[in-house]
Amino acid sequence: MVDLVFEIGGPQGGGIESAGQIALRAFMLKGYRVYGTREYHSNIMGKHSYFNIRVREDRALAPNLPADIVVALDAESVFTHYNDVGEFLVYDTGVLSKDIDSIQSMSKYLKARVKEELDANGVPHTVEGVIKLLEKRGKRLVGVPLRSLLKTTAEKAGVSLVSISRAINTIGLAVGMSLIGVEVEKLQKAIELFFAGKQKVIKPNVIAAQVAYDYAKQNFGGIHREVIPDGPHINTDKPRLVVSGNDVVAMGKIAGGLRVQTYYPITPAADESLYLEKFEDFPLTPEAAEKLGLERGGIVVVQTEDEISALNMAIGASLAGARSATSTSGPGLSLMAEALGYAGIIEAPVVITLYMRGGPSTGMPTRNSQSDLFAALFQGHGDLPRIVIASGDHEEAFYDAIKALNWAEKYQTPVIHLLEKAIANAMKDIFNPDLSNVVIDRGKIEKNPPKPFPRFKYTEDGISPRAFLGDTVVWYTSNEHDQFGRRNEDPVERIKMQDKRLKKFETAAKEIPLEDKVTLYGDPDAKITIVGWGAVKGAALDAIDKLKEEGINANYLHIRMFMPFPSDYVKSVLEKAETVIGVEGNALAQAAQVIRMFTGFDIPHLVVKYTGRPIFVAELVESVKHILRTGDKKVVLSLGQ
Amino acid sequence: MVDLVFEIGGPQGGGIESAGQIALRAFMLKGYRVYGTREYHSNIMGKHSYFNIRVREDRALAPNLPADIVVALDAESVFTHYNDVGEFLVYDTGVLSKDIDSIQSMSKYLKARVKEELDANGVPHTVEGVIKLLEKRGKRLVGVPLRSLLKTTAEKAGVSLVSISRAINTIGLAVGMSLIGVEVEKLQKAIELFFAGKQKVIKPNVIAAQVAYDYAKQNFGGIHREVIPDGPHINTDKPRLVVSGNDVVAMGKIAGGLRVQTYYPITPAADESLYLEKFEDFPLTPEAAEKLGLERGGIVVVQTEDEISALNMAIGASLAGARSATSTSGPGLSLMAEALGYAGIIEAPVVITLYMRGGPSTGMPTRNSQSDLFAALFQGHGDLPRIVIASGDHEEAFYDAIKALNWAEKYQTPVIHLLEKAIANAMKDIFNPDLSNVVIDRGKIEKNPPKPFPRFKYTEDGISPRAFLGDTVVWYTSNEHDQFGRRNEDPVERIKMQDKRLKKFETAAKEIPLEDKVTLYGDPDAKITIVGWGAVKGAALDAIDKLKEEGINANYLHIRMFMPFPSDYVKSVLEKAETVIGVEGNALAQAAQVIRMFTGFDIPHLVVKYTGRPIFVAELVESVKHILRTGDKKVVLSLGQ
Amino acid sequence: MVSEQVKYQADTWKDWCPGCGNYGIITALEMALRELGIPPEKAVDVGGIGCSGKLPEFLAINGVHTLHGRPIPVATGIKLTRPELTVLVDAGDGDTLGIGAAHFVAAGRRNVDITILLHDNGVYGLTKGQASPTLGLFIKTKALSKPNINAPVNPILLALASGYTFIARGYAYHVKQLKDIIKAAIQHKGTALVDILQPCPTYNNVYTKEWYEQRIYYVDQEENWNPVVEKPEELEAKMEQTIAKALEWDERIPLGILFQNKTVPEYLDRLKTRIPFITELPPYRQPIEVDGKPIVDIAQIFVDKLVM
Amino acid sequence: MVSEQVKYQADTWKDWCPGCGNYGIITALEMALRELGIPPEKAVDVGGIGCSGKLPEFLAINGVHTLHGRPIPVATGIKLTRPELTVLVDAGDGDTLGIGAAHFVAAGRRNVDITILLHDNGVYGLTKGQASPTLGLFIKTKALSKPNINAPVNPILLALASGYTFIARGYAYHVKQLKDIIKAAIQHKGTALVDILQPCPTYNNVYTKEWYEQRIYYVDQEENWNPVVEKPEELEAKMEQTIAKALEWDERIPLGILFQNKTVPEYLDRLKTRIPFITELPPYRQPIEVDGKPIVDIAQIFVDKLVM
Ligand SMILES: Cc1ncc(C[n+]2csc(CCOP(=O)(O)OP(=O)(O)O)c2C)c(N)n1
Ligand SMILES: Cc1ncc(C[n+]2csc(CCOP(=O)(O)OP(=O)(O)O)c2C)c(N)n1
Ligand code: SF4
Ligand code: SF4
Ligand SMILES: [Mg+2]
Ligand SMILES: [Mg+2]
Repeated sequence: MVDLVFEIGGPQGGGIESAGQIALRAFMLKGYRVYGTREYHSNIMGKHSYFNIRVREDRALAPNLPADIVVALDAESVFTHYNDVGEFLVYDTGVLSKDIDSIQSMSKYLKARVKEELDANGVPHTVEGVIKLLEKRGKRLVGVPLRSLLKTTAEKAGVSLVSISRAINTIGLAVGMSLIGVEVEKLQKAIELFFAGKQKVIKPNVIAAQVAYDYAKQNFGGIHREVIPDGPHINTDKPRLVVSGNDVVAMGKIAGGLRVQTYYPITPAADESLYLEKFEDFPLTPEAAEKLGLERGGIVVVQTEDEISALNMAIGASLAGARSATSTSGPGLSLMAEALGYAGIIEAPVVITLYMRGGPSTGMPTRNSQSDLFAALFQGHGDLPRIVIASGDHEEAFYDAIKALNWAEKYQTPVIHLLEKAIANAMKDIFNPDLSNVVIDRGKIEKNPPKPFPRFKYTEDGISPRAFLGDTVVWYTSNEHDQFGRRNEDPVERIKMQDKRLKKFETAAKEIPLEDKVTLYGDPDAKITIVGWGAVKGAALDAIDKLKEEGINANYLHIRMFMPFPSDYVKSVLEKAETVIGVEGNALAQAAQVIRMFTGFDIPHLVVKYTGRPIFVAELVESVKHILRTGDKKVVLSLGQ
Repeated sequence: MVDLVFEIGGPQGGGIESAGQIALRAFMLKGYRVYGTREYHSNIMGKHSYFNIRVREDRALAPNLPADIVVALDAESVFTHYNDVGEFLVYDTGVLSKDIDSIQSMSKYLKARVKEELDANGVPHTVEGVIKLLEKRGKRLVGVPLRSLLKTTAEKAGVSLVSISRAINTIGLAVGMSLIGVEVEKLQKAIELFFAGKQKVIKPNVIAAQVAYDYAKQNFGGIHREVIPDGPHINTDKPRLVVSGNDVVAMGKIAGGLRVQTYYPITPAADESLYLEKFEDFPLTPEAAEKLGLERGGIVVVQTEDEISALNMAIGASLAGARSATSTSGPGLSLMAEALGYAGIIEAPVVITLYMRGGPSTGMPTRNSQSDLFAALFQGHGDLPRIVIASGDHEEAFYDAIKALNWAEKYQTPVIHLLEKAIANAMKDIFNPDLSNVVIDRGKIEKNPPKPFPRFKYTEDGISPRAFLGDTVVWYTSNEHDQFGRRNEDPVERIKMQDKRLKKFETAAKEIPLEDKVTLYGDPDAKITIVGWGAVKGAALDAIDKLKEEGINANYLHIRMFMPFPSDYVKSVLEKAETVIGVEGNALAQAAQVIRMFTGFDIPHLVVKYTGRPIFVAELVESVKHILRTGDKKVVLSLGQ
Repeated sequence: MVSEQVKYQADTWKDWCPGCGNYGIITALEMALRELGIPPEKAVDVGGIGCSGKLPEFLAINGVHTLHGRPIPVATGIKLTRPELTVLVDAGDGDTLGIGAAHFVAAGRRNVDITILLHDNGVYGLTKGQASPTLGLFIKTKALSKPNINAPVNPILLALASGYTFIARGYAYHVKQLKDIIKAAIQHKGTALVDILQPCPTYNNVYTKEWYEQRIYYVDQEENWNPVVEKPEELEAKMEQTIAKALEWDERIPLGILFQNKTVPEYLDRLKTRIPFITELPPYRQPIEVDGKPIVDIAQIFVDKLVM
Repeated sequence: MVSEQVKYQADTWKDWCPGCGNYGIITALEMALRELGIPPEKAVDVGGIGCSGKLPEFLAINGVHTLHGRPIPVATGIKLTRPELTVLVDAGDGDTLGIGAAHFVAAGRRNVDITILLHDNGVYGLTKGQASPTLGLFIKTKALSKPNINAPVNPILLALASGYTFIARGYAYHVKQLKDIIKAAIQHKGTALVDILQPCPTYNNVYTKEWYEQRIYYVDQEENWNPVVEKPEELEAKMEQTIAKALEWDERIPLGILFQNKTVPEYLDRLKTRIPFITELPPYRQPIEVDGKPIVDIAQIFVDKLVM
């Protein structure tokens, strides 16, 4: 079975992003499933950036290391990734003599570690030194004169060198691709797809690919790896898309009937809103158009002055009748704390899509984490439940985005939808989403509302019918209030209203099906249970497969809803296992603490990662084995640059 | 043993506040300990307000009902408090015919309940109707012609009626006092103390008191209750003060070396800052003045544009070398979420005094709650521990305010000091605080800091020495950083720095003595343990006394520190008890959930109150007995208007 | 004109202090809505937090009492979703110019068709009289223990700097004139600010009825006063004239419409460049499902993500 | 003048784009500090979040990188605690005029002696080029997929409305002139704003070097230009003159010191009315303990609470 890792690195803002995107498409055209993890700094240009692309037949859901092929487009990439190399390193022969100390953009800590290792191996602090070291390690080294190939490309394309300087990425990429036998036509098709319509860009890059392939054939005809066969998804009639987590959430929101999105730009959330801006004006299906006598729909996307405004504006939109949402990351959620409570007390449906990045504070803004779980559950003051869900991959994210909109309206509550940077920025292939099972449920809406309207009527299930502002006279207040939404401090009414607000969540807990809350993957009778959430899913599913190959039978309990929490089920699964290992992307093991809060169950072994990088399959497998061997309580992961 | 409850009610902004304050002082002069609970609306003038004053010999720490004497200064007070009457109701004969429906300021829900009860008892919806009902119940009814006594007062004082209209409160109060034999001289002394210096106000009120006493003697010479004897604290040489929770925290902060306080006005926190403004310029002790060659100290108190600014400014002050703090309530804390994380990552010492009021959102801004515990523990995003403490009464609040300043600097962290509105606004007598055991500990400060300065140096205990901005060159950033405070995304350094930040809290957990974290009151071997926090303490201490009288042996576990949490000790106490009852002032039983999070122990019985009113001793006693009788899981309290 | 039978004020008891300027404002607002023929269910009053922010509670129109400083974003969300509604903001000087100043500024940039009634009383009323952003430097009201050490912000100038297209000033006790100003503000298409001088007899014993009434005058009683920008080239001159008025205070205080710019497109008109049908089909009017099913042609949205 | 041996810039690699206006600003700032003789340890640069906010990282003076929108409050806290320090703010137009606008306004009201260097590039640089609060309506930079639908705020006017006592504008590529302006701003006693036109070659292809250089001019080259208010009665005239300059943009853009008001007391001087010794004994200098014991005479503070 093909399970390949392809890594490509270079300076930010220099085309590395495009190279990764093209590579993903090429592997898809070759018939594979792909998962592309992006790493970059909080910087516009110049710092190091890279793509880790996982290529598999059945399912690609997590990054892995070592990489079968590392393509290093500059010297910094060589110094940064030489330890990632599994088999091949493609590098630029033009930088061989580059000394590590001359690279200003590189972290001094990494430099120090690299130098130490080079010293220990008695090689110089240059790219050449690294190459020597890798040679010793038996790696296969593929030096390419990038500049000269670029020159050839420019000549062939009949354009100036400067104008196509970014094609250097394509050349590096193409050499890497050629080594594993992805046909040049596939790569060229991928280039066309990615640069769709931009003929001026496509042409030189297509030529660059050819130049690179020609060069590779001529020079390394012999050293290429076992060529990967066509994958199972080649030329099927099931169309596939390649999307980031940001994209796919935006798509879900559009499908789910979002009509107002507010946002303040922040990494790694902003791309979702930018995607929505693209579809502010979107087409309806022919059937819907027919029935409604309308051709198009529209989403008002507002860039606000800050996140406080973003959530308050979304709340206003919600009261007036639109499905509304906002999208942010940790710092934004912190600023939304007060408005969250406001939505809570006035029972305004609103969705907050929260992309987690490295915290606390500004932290590591372009890096991954799962450290905002406490925030999602408890941000704001007072007795303030909400619905909190977390998606484990791109498909979940799409459907969860729709469900979040439904639940927000059905239970008249803010819904926080958690995603990680690792998902937001990861590119994954997905099959065309199936909307046939998707339902849009707006909950209780009063058709003929009396005036004034008892917006907060006491009901059995705690859910009062809604009417929108302007349908009749409706009153809201951030103060405690009576059934008509009028300020109230009477103790007896207060108890009733507070109880009503809590009752809703009991109703939600009952009504929302278990499969939306938690899933147990693998053998239900396995003695080892790995429990995780969010993007841990990808690594964990691969890990339980790999462990099985080594004779270790583990299953994976994937938590998708943290509030209301599926306490009974989770407790029963955890109590049944002989060994329970919690895996998550934060330093405090927040989910483990939350599980203890909601079930009393104390997870005895923890695997945590908080370097800002996603969990790689290999390190997770190792950590589980380590725990089984040693009984250690805690393993801290650190793989990846 | 004297254990008296005196309640006095009237319209807000009309002198009711003064009447309560005077009553407290009078009882103190009579030799008693006092605890005065204030209830009022979020309103400047006109809505109903009242004082519940507990008078005891040994310790007065919580409100109670029924009240031995209720003084109702207007009709609304009669309708609102007639069910509070234990023995006496003092009312204005001028309002006898007042119909409840004519009272616009009154809550329609309370009106409806009152009317229902009056109807059921076949009496009219007037004050007279209420009086009849109370007569049936055997209460002692003391009608006073307030207006005419006011007239007499005006005549005697030789001033106009309008100019002393507020003395009506004094008259009502004085009648109530006379009934239990508090000498008029004591009341008059109390008036002088309260209005200190304002001769124009003192005189008519002193006369009013005399007029009222004369009237009472003449008219109810016979009906007065067993006169209370002089209390044990009469004429001692141990001076006592009467302070609100706000006052006492301000005093603690001054003693603790606070130099910059920032605030944005909010109920019920603002009074603390206003008190500090009074002492912006304060005297030093003669010894200190001598040693330092200085006479006075100063605190810069800044009213900021919002709470975001308040905390950020306090952080700036802290980095430049001042002990700094801010003070707010729930909505303000919500706005501070982001800055809290900032203080966390840059390890800035700062104290946030958080006064809890009824939530969520604006909620019930002048009412009590304990519903911001989750917020205090988890506000902000990322892995973000902090120190969280809660005071149980005024004395604790004073010393905790000092300790908070110490811990903030010692552990270089935000410290959240929780208090409830019930403490903030309650007036209590305290003995002159003893500073001889108070220590000021600023933690690690580098005397000769190198340049640049490794502000975040890795150390054994996780605490790096500080230098202030301007002592050398110091760098801070909200990004993850290296030991010099420079932005860093290197995974290896990140782990070290994140671990360092967490390590500090382990150090704090070890160093801070258990007695600062939790106290077990009563018989350690009792089979019943009540667990609570904050102002629950007062009611719980009384409750265990009363239960003992009834042959029920219970102890009270008082939690004062929630982070770092004294897990082992709390767990051991709870596991030892046969019956554990959690008591707290919020709907979600937040502390019970937090205890489960930190210990795994599931508290089986809960007593909660979320009407916005404090817990009264009597209802707590009843609820405990109810649970012991029925085994019920949850009791919701609702006493008090 | 809506019939007198229709109630704009609610039965709720108004818990403002006797003599508070807010009584004048609520009456003027009621009259304005009635005269403009806006029925209660088609108007929304969005309140901040403060004595001022309680106003929606006392009205029988749609009411949304929000958070301190946040009524403008909430009002904006409402208006963009259902533009047919008349959307008002009632909020204090602390609310709009202090904690909410970032939204106040941003509102000018957006020019959404909402009307902001700024209750300018120089104090934080509901929290018992601290200095608000419009109280003068070193002024000591009776509620302050020491003179104010912050200087005031100029609301008219701030609005102008932020791009407001309608700026007026009213006085709470001049109910009729205030009503007319509010009407003009509501009729203006774009963000309108009415800075309402509102005496707070309880806490502000400096900016009192007497103090104001010695100083106020109406600009429209001056000859040739015309605050309206009809063409872009008039902008600078009109702004200068407004600025001159904005700088008056200690001796004379101008009331009336100080500035109106008709050349700047309202936000929804700007949105039309993105969603051509947005004014006919605002978010509120748009269906989002047919028989509980999504209506978007998702394949077309995915098309540029397709790899095959 | 501090010797050239002393380093004001750190060794850290500047991760700004090639040609970014921020390089000019950092150089001008270094020159200003050096010429004013302020040693690195006596200056603090407080950064916002953005490309601009990274500036403190690249300096060898005290540096405090804060939160997005919050450098002004942090800088204020530092200055009030240790007034001997020169406190600077480096922050973007998004930071100061968008998310942080409430603090920007409040800073004018306080007039604490800090210097705000506003990096005005018309875009949100660090988040990849969205429109900032100073980008013109309907302008479409290359980073925007559709034209900007928010109108710009006028920083000069906003500062004036908020009470700033020093307002200037500089241009990032005119390093020497900018240096002089920054020096004057630092020397001014009170809150100083320097609005720095800062080309962002990566995202703003409208307000470019070329665009600016066709328009900018220095006001001090005009005859009789005098922006300084020496006496209160000059205020109105000077404000009007500044406002006229503030309104210029499309054709000509004035640079230099546009306004300076010397008649308004700085915040610490105001605090003196409350704490007479505060300037000699600011919080930083005050002892808080003797041998680990409190030094306050608490009995005197309690005295009015005493009941006996
Ligand atoms: C976040 C937050 N901070 C503080 C408060 C407390 N608060 C209530 S009203 C008010 C000030 C009101 O002043 P203003 O806006 O001028 O309104 P006014 O009462 O004068 O009409 C404040 C600070 C609050 N409700 N929320
Ligand atoms: C609370 C918060 N919201 C959003 C962000 C994301 N963010 C980082 S920089 C930036 C904008 C920067 O623009 P500007 O202030 O103009 O600075 P520039 O990069 O242009 O110098 C934003 C929105 C953040 N860091 N914090
Ligand atoms: S405090 Fe002032 S603004 Fe508030 S209700 Fe009373 S008079 Fe009106
Ligand atoms: S994005 Fe613009 S402002 Fe930021 S570093 Fe690049 S050129 Fe400078
Ligand atoms: Mg006000
Ligand atoms: Mg910018």
